[in-house]
Parts: sequence; C-alpha cells; structure tokens
Amino acid sequence: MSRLQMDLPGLTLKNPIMPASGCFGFGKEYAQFYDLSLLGAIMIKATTAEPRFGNPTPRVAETTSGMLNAIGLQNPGLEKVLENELPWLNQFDVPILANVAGSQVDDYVHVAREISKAPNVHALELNISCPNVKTGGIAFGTIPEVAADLTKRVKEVSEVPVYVKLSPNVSNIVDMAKAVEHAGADGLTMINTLIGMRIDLKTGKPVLSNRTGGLSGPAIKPVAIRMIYEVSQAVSIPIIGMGGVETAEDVLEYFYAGASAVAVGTANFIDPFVCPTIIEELPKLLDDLGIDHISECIGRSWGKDAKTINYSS
Amino acid sequence: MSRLQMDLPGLTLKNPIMPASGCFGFGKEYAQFYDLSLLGAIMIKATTAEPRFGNPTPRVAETTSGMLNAIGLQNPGLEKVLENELPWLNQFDVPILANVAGSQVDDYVHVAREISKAPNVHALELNISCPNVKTGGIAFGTIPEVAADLTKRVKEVSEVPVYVKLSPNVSNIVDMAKAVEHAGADGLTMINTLIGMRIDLKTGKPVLSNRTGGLSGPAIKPVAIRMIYEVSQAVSIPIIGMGGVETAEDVLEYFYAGASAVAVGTANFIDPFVCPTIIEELPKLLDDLGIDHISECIGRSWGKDAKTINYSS
Amino acid sequence: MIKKENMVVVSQRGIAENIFELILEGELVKEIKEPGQFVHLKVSGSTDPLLRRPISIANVDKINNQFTMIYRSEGLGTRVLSSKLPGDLVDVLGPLGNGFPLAATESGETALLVGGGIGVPPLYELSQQLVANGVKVIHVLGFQTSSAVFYQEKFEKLGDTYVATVDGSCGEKGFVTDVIKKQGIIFDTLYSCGPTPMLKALEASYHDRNAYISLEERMGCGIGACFACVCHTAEDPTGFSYKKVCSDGPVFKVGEVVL
Amino acid sequence: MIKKENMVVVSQRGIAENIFELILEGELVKEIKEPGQFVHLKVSGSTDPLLRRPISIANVDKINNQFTMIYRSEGLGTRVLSSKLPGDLVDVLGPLGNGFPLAATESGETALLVGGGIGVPPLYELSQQLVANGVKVIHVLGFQTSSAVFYQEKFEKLGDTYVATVDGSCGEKGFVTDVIKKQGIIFDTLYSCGPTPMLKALEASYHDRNAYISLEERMGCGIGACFACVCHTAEDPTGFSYKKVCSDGPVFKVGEVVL
Ligand SMILES: Cc1cc2nc3c(=O)[nH]c(=O)nc-3n(C[C@H](O)[C@H](O)[C@H](O)COP(=O)(O)OP(=O)(O)OC[C@H]3O[C@@H](n4cnc5c(N)ncnc54)[C@H](O)[C@@H]3O)c2cc1C
Ligand SMILES: Cc1cc2nc3c(=O)[nH]c(=O)nc-3n(C[C@H](O)[C@H](O)[C@H](O)COP(=O)(O)OP(=O)(O)OC[C@H]3O[C@@H](n4cnc5c(N)ncnc54)[C@H](O)[C@@H]3O)c2cc1C
Ligand SMILES: Cc1cc2nc3c(=O)[nH]c(=O)nc-3n(C[C@H](O)[C@H](O)[C@H](O)COP(=O)(O)O)c2cc1C
Ligand SMILES: Cc1cc2nc3c(=O)[nH]c(=O)nc-3n(C[C@H](O)[C@H](O)[C@H](O)COP(=O)(O)O)c2cc1C
Ligand code: FES
Ligand code: FES
Repeated sequence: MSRLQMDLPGLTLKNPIMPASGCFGFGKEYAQFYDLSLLGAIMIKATTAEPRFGNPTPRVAETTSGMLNAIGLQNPGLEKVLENELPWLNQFDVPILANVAGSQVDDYVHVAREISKAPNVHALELNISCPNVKTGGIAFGTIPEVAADLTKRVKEVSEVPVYVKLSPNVSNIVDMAKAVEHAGADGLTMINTLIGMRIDLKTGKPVLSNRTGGLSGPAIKPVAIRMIYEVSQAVSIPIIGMGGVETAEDVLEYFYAGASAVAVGTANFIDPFVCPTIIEELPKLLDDLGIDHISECIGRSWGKDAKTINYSS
Repeated sequence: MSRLQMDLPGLTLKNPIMPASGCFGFGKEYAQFYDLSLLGAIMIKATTAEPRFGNPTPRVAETTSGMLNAIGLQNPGLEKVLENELPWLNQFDVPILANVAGSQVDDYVHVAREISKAPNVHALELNISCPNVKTGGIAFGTIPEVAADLTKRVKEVSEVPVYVKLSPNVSNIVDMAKAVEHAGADGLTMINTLIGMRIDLKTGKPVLSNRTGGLSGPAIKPVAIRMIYEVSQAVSIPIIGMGGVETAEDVLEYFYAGASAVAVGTANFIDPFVCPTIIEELPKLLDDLGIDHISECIGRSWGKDAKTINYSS
Repeated sequence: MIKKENMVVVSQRGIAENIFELILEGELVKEIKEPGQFVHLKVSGSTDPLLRRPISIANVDKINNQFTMIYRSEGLGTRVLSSKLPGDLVDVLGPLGNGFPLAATESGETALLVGGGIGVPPLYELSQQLVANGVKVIHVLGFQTSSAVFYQEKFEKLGDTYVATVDGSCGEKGFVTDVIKKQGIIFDTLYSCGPTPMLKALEASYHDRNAYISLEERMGCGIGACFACVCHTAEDPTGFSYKKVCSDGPVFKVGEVVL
Repeated sequence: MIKKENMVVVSQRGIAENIFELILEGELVKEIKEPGQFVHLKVSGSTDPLLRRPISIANVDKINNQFTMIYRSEGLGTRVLSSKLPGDLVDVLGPLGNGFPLAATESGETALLVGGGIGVPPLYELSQQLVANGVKVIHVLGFQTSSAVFYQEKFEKLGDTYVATVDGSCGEKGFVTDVIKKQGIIFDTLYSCGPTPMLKALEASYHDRNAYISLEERMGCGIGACFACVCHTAEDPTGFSYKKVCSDGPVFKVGEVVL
C-alpha cells in the first residue's frame, strides 16, 4: 500500500490531498494543468437545489496573507451539476465529495438525496456555514442543535457517508463537532472561512459589495490547526483539515494536529499546480522525518496530557 | 482643537493612538525610544490581584503574518503595580487604561476597585478573555450573561469608566457587546486575540508550551474590522479598535469600520517607534483624503442600509 | 495553452507618473494568441501580497520570446512589481482570457481604438496587429492629466492619435467620447479598454455597432474556477446566466454583458 | 542606547554548511558595549516573516562602523536574510541585552570559552577583547559535524582551540564537556554560549565557579516589554521572581537562573 493512501468513510484516497470546495470549480479549469486522477479526491463547488448567481461583484478582496470572498454560492444548481459536471468528472479516477448547501433543511435534504446517487460522488460535504433563512439568518453552523438536526435529516437520505463542514465562527467548536458526530456524521471537514471585512479608504466603502466575506489563506492556518487539535481529541470520526495549506509541511502540521486528510483552497489560485506539487513532495518530507506512512502522523502533537488551557495573553 | 483629539468616556485623547495591553509592558522599555506623552493613552499590561509568573516558555510563536502568544498574564500583581508602575508612569502627560484580569469575579472586583483609584488611571479595560475557574474554565468572554454580570460588578466599584475588552472567539459578537453595554460598560475595546496553534514538525509538539495561544498581528485585521463594523452599529458606546494595526491607513480603516480610537499591539515589537510614527503620519493622510477631523471618519463605511448578509462562499 | 513560468525581467522603466513598462522573457510568450489577453502575476515569493495581479499584454515580441506590460504602481502588489530589476524573476500565469477579435475588421476598413488610463496598454499590440492586417487605425486615448500620458508617439506612428485629458493639460480637455464626437470620427469597428464609466459611455453611443470592450474585475484564480469575476449577460440581466471576465473575457462584444 | 537603523550590507558569505557571515555597517555600531550583546533583525519589509530575529554580535569594527554576525540559515527568516547582497539594507534594532562581563577575568588569568554550534559566534568578539585585556583564552567549540565548523583558525590565532564534533568528523568526537575533562583544562573564568543541554552540562560541573552563560529563548519584542522570554531565578525556581533573557540577559552568571 502506498505510504500516502488513506481510507476514510466512503473514500479510498490514493493520497490525502484534495482541492477544497469553491476553490476548484468542478475541476475543468485545473484539468488544463494536470491529470485530475492524481488527486486524492475533489471537493466540488457547493451545489444548491436551484441555480444561484451569487453576490454582486467585487466578490474578492485581499488581506494580509489572506483573502476574503463573498461569492455567494454561485452554482448552476443541482440539475445541471448532475447533468453536466459530475458526468464530466467521471472520466477521472478520483472520488468526489459533493459540497451541499441550502437555505432551509428541505433544500439540503433534496440536494443530498439526489447528488448522493451520482456514481462518482463518494461522500457529501455538508456546508453548514450558510444562514438559515427560516430561523432569521442564524447560520446552521453556529447552533449545535440546529446543525445536529440538519445532519440527521441528511444522513437519513444520503446514499454515501456525510462529512459536515464546520464553521470556525463559533464560541465552542468542540460542542459543534460533538453534536454533529452524535447526529450521525461520518466525518468532519474544517474549517470553513472566518468572517472578515476590508474597507477601501478611497471610496470609504467595504471592498466587497456584500460588505463582509469569508477569510481564507495562510492567515487562518493557526486557527484551523487549533480547532482540529481540539476537535480531533473529542470525536472519533475523521477530520479533513483545511485553511491556508500551501506546502507539504503544512499538510503534516494538519496531520500532527489530528487531521486524516487535507484540502487545499486558496493556494490553487496562487499556484494551479499546488496540489500535485504537494503530493509529489510528501514522500520526501516523510523520509526526512523518518515516517513510514502518513497515517502515523495523525495526532502526533496530542501528547499524553492533551488538555489545553487557553490562558493566552 | 487638534484634528486628532478624541474625547471618550474618562479619556481625553490628544490623538486616538495607544499601545495595546500586553504589548507595551508598563511603558518603561518604550520610554527609551520616545516621550510617552506623545501617545493618546497607554493600555498597561493586565493586572491581577496576585503576582503571576505566567506560562512556561516558549511563549511566542510566529505564524504567517501573525504571532501567537501564551504569556499567561505575567504581571507583578496589583500591589506592585500600584506601588511602582503607575507612579512611574505619572511623570508622563498620558491617561492610562488599566487592563484588569482574574479568574473569578471577586478578583476582578478587587483589582478594579483599587486600581481605579490611582490618579493616572482614567479608565479600566476589563479583560474578559480569561477562563473563569468557577464555571469550569469557560472564558468570561464567551457567555453574554457571565460577561454582563462581571461588568456590572466591576462598574459598581470602579471610580473610572469601564471599557470591556471583547474576545473574538464567539459565535455572536454583537450579543456580547450588547450584553456588556446593557450591564453598564462605558466603552468597548476589541478585539483580543483569536485562539490559534502551531506545531513544530521536528519535535511533533505544539511550539508553545501552553499548546494554544492568542493570534495577533496583521493576519487578524479583517476579523477585527468585521466585528467592529457590526458591533459599532448595534451599540451606542465607543469602541477602541485593535488587531494588526501597523500604519495610519490601518487606523483610518478602523475608524471607517466604526472605531473611535485604535490600539497598536504586536506592531510595537516589530517597530518600537510605530505609535509615534502613526501619530505623525495621520494628519497627512487626513489631508490626502480631504478630512478635517479624524472623528469624521467614524463609521464612514456603514452606508445607508448597513445590514450585512453573511452569505459568504 | 496556459503556462506558469518564472520569467526573466529584461527591462523595467518608468514611462509616466507611477506608470512602468516592464519587459519579460520566456517560453510563455509562444502561447500568446490575441491582443487583449492578459497575464496573472505573483510579484513575490511571500504571502503578502497573497494573490496574483492581472495585467494586460501590451506588446509581443515572438522572435525574442519577450512581451511588454504597462502598469500603474498603486497598491502593494504593483509597488513590489515596480522594484524588479533586470535579471529578476517574475512568476507569470498566462496567457489568459480571450482578446480582441482581429477578424472583426477587414483589411481596408477603419478601426477606432479607445483607451482610458491603464486600459490603453493592450490597445498597442492590437493596433500593431490591425495595421499589419491592412486596417486603418485611429486612436483616442484618455488620461487623467498630462503626467499620466504614455506611448503617445508610439500610437501616432501607427495611425491618427487623439489624446484627451480630464484637466486639459495635454491634448483635448474632456473625455474620450467628447473627442470622438467632436472630431466626427468614422469607423467600422470599435475596440476599447478602460474604466467602466468610459465603457458605459461608449456602450450608450455605440451599442448597435461592431464594438468590443475589455472589462476589469477583481479576480481570484484568473482561470475561471473561483467565480470571483462574473458578470450578468445582457439577455438575462438579473438571472443565472453569466460570463466570467477572466476566461470568457476580458473582451466582450458590446451589449453581450451588463456593465 | 538602543537604536533602530537600516544598516547596509557590506558583505555576506557562506562559511560552513548553511552558515553565513554577514557584515553590516551603520551608526548603531557606536552603541555596542559588550561582547555577547545581540541585535534584533527585521529581514524584510513584508509581514511574512512578521517578527524580528535575534542574532548575536560576533565581531565589532568600531573604526569602520561595522559589525559581523554569523548565523545558520534554517527557517524562513534566516533564509531571507541569507539572500541579502552587498548594498542591501537590513532593519536592525540594537544593541540589545547585557553581554559577558570582561571585568570578571583579570589580566594574566585564564578564561575558558565554550561554544556550541551557533552559540560560538559571540565568543569570537569576547575572545578578542579578553586577549586585548591580557587574558589567556582557551576555546572549546562543539559542532554537529565537520561541515558545520567555522572560524576555527580565527579562534586558533587567539588561543588554544579544541574542536569537538558529535560524529567525530572534525576534532575530538563527543561533547564539549568531554573535551574539557579529557584535556584537563584549568581556568579562572568560564564563558559559554550554546544549546541549553550543553549549558546544563556545564552548570552541573561548574556551578560553583566563576562562570557565565548566554541563553536563548523565543522572543517577541527583544527589549523587555512583552514577557515572552522570561526564566525563573534560581533562588525562587517556581515563584514569581524572573529574569528576561532579552533585557536582563542573555548572559547570566551560572546558577542565577533556572535552565
Ligand atoms: C484583465 C485585466 C487586465 C488589466 N490590465 C492592466 C494593465 O495592463 N495595466 C495596469 O496598470 N493595470 C491593469 N489591470 C488592473 C490591475 O490588475 C490592478 O491595477 C492591480 O491588480 C492592482 O494591484 P495593486 O497591487 O496595485 O493594488 P492592491 O490594492 O494591493 O490590490 C488589492 C487586490 O485588488 C485587486 N485590484 C485592485 N485594483 C484592481 C483593478 N483595477 N482591477 C482588478 N483587480 C484589482 C488586486 O488584483 C488585488 O487582488 C488589469 C486588470 C484586469 C482585470
Ligand atoms: C540572544 C540570541 C542570540 C542568538 N544568536 C544567534 C547567532 O549568533 N547565530 C544564529 O544562527 N542564531 C542565533 N540565535 C538563534 C536565532 O535567533 C534563531 O536561529 C532564529 O531566530 C531562527 O529564525 P528562522 O527564521 O531561521 O526560523 P523560524 O523557524 O522561521 O523562526 C520562527 C520563530 O521562532 C524563533 N526561533 C526559532 N528558533 C529560535 C532559537 N533557536 N532561538 C530563539 N528564537 C528562535 C524565531 O526568532 C521566530 O520568531 C540567537 C538567539 C538568541 C535568543
Ligand atoms: C473563492 C472561495 C469560494 C469558496 N466556496 C466554498 C463553497 O462553495 N463551499 C464551501 O464549503 N466552502 C467554500 N470555500 C471555503 C473553502 O472550501 C475552505 O474551507 C477555505 O477557503 C479555507 O481553506 P483555504 O485557506 O485553503 O482556502 C470557498 C473559499 C474560497 C476562497
Ligand atoms: C504578547 C502579547 C501579550 C498580550 N497581553 C495582553 C494582556 O495582558 N491583556 C489583554 O487584554 N490583551 C493582551 N494582548 C492582546 C492585545 O492587547 C491585542 O488585543 C491583540 O494583540 C490584537 O492587537 P495586535 O494585532 O495589534 O497585536 C496581548 C497580545 C500580545 C501579542
Ligand atoms: S478570477 Fe476566478 S473565475 Fe475569474
Ligand atoms: S522578548 Fe519581549 S520581554 Fe524579552
């Protein structure tokens, strides 16, 4: 067995590297650069029941070592994804995680039921960072009970394992993780973006027309590592980690924190070859560190007495 | 009146720039570099009832465009601060905000009562990011009711206005802000650090001996701007903003978001002259932007219909 | 094909106030197809600035494998770019997007090229190729003020060239649209690149003509994957139909997309 | 007085595997007081790396306003530093901290200088100044392996010099403490800088001697303001009493602080 292979619920990953949802479209653009079968998996762009245009532009802004986006879940809608995008991806030997979004439980359930039937969709990724219009815009991802209920409902209909994507914009990430684990989640993916904002001094207005956006990139990596470190010790389902990953070293830092696979988002925009480059560099890095198989790295940093004391500053 | 002067509860600031708590000690070290009377104010290092040594070293780690610290509130304790530090600072014409910390309500109340009597302490800054030993270590700063109760108790004894320092590690910063406003806070300071972590690949261990630490520096600026933007529109008490401020432009971005003054933390370590440099550059920047008085900048980005929709990514 | 290459700086010089002309050399030049395509630049190995910067291709020298960009040094990224010296490497992703359709103008016809500010550069390569095709070119170039004007003589060598400045400090005072009307310029095809207000003014006057405009939008990936740079299409101005500026554009037929 | 200055790179060269010698020039040199002081460097104008890097002063040339640093290129900051060329500027904060007490050794006495790896550099300036004071110096320098050895001849010119490498590829095989014992070195004062395990071993053997050690700790400010670099004092090993490595140290009398 390859020293990079990882087996996760629903997913046999030839390596634990996959592009993160929303940062890779449905793969077509990156297929110009390399064979997508090289990837461990692909997390496709969020799919909603109906097509969405998303937010007005500008939709991205730069921050120090990070970027903000407020794409607003633009996607062609479930039907077109099933008709065009997934069949096209079928030419590659790579499992797909379908990122499912919505603004009410029924939307999620509908998309999850249908998209989980696609032959190359090996798992769902529930994007619970969107506002729940029914409960007044409070995100599914910030109230454990609401997230758990959604997870349960989606689990009931999904034909493939369900990973829940956690939002970092919460007081207690461990509570969220435990709630969705308890509700039947097969795995976690984390973290989604932190909410942030930039203001243009010349216009006096927020740079993004949506005003706030999701902060991604290297700036957020320490927050992701901390949350994965805490959550991985509190749950027994695997975690796909993400947030600012750019190098093979970053991947191992995620594994050490407790992740079992890693997704690469923003870095694809900076270097379209970043995923295959990381995959190529990982074995050498494992050699340097004297590690046989990457799975040995999972949770290396936990230590014996892994309780953390947040008496910082 | 100077175009930089700002009047806040308890504080007449000749300019709205002050070093952030914990990033300036009690001022002595920076007095080697410039006259501290140049500053708008000084937020001194957190003071606790008893002396604290803090956490074991290493206590700082670098992240991309940020740093983690887990100093652990090292300080000489209330008595010594009253005896040595505050009298020494009295030689400068600069108001002091005394950062008050503790692990139970009574500690806070005791420190607040005593330190607010010092002649040059013009305001308190309640550091509610500390774990509350009574509630099992959950930070005062993550539960609105707990924070409100603490604020009320401190307000009862303080002889000067009380600013509450909000932690960004919460699901809903507006709820926190409203809770402490309702409890009598005279102002807010925000944000404290995000909780983060780094792991050393060679040792396999967290870089910080405390494992997690507080993330500060330019990396967190977009999170701070977003929170201040949201909170400033929901409360009617002034906000002293902080998080990654390095330049005069950053200061105005904070004002545009809704802050009425700005604190500079981590940047002091990179450039000990950063505060006087910003103070010097602000008037020129105001000229460039055609602004008479810096107070005109407060909340410029709010727009007419300032509701934000967090439908990001 | 889109390549990613560390290209070598051949030369860099200031040609107007805060405006730089940068010549890069490398294999990527072989892939450039049309005037109006752009490149996406990573200006430093550091994470700050993090994102690439889109800059148009202003001149192509296939013989020497070189191309020229002209850009304004404004924010962090372009400021760092302007510090590059001959021999330094720049990480270039490109060529990207679809450029101006040369075939839209036949030999002997007249093309009007209208540029505004840092929208002027891609018109230079376009103009040269049109002239090589036997097209008569007329340029109307708008700038803020005289110190911002660049490449005027170069354009003059290719065809009639009118310069307009907002403050009248060089050429005519006013906007490019004023100049076109005042001079009574007659053309078969219109090609334009510049700020959105300028493009909107052109669209208002020439929406029924054979006109092509190049758009600007904030970009993430630059290759069509992130949905940062979309615009609505004209036949479905509030619906789900969209075009991506980076991969469907940046050049569109006038009226194709909503400005 | 502590200064902050953009100092000019006079020269930079590799002197061992991943080890660089960097000479900087500027007014700040006038402020250097003692061997063992250090500087805090910002290696780039970017926010990544964000923090300054502490590096010891290895040699001072007051006549030319120059000083030398010797450092290992390891992480991001030192890697960026190693790319600096003559004429480039480096943002230096310093001189910082308290160095080795020269007065602790009288003329005619013998000083033993024990260095480990990148702890060796500050001993070079110290040795020169001791020799200038009429002190006899003996050096014991420990390195990982032969390719990591530097400045051996320079130290030899100043006094007896023993090199030890962990793998025995240069000098004696083993640790500096082994060498000191094996050679039966007799001394009046001990000065040392190097990794903590080495300092601990020296402390164990020489805690009752006239010995001075230079510590390393992760730093924030470098000037005593942030409390990043504290250590417990020996008379109060678990209490509130502390020393800051940056401003009280980095040199302490052996036994003064808890290693
Ligand atoms: C297809 C295309 C072609 C372009 N061609 C040229 C050219 O030939 N010459 C030239 O000077 N400029 C050109 N621009 C504009 C150029 O991309 C911006 O001026 C540049 O990105 C600003 O970067 P900065 O580092 O100076 O500013 P910063 O303020 O640091 O930029 C912050 C972020 O905003 C983006 N941004 C800022 N302004 C613009 C803008 N006007 N358009 C798109 N993104 C922006 C940046 O790319 C970056 O992501 C072009 C833009 C596009 C989309
Ligand atoms: C007083 C003092 C004097 C020193 N003198 C020298 C010298 O003369 N030559 C030399 O090569 N090295 C010296 N060091 C060690 C040097 O500071 C580190 O090797 C350097 O900071 C590592 O930076 P980096 O960019 O290579 O590593 P990175 O891994 O990028 O560093 C990340 C962070 O950790 C800190 N850090 C990492 N290793 C160390 C360390 N060993 N000590 C303190 N901080 C560290 C960095 O300063 C930075 O904040 C000295 C350290 C101290 C405290
Ligand atoms: C432009 C952009 C679009 C994104 N769209 C989605 C999305 O549709 N669904 C989702 O779950 N996450 C989305 N994300 C979040 C990423 O999948 C990822 O969680 C986050 O960006 C952190 O990883 P990174 O720092 O590597 O980018 C998006 C991120 C970006 C930058
Ligand atoms: C080393 C260090 C120590 C700190 N100590 C304190 C403290 O004692 N009390 C407090 O309220 N905040 C403390 N903070 C947080 C800062 O005051 C500030 O809120 C935060 O660092 C964000 O600002 P910055 O990005 O400008 O550093 C500390 C921050 C740092 C980096
Ligand atoms: S910039 Fe990413 S789709 Fe156009
Ligand atoms: S590094 Fe800040 S106190 Fe020593």
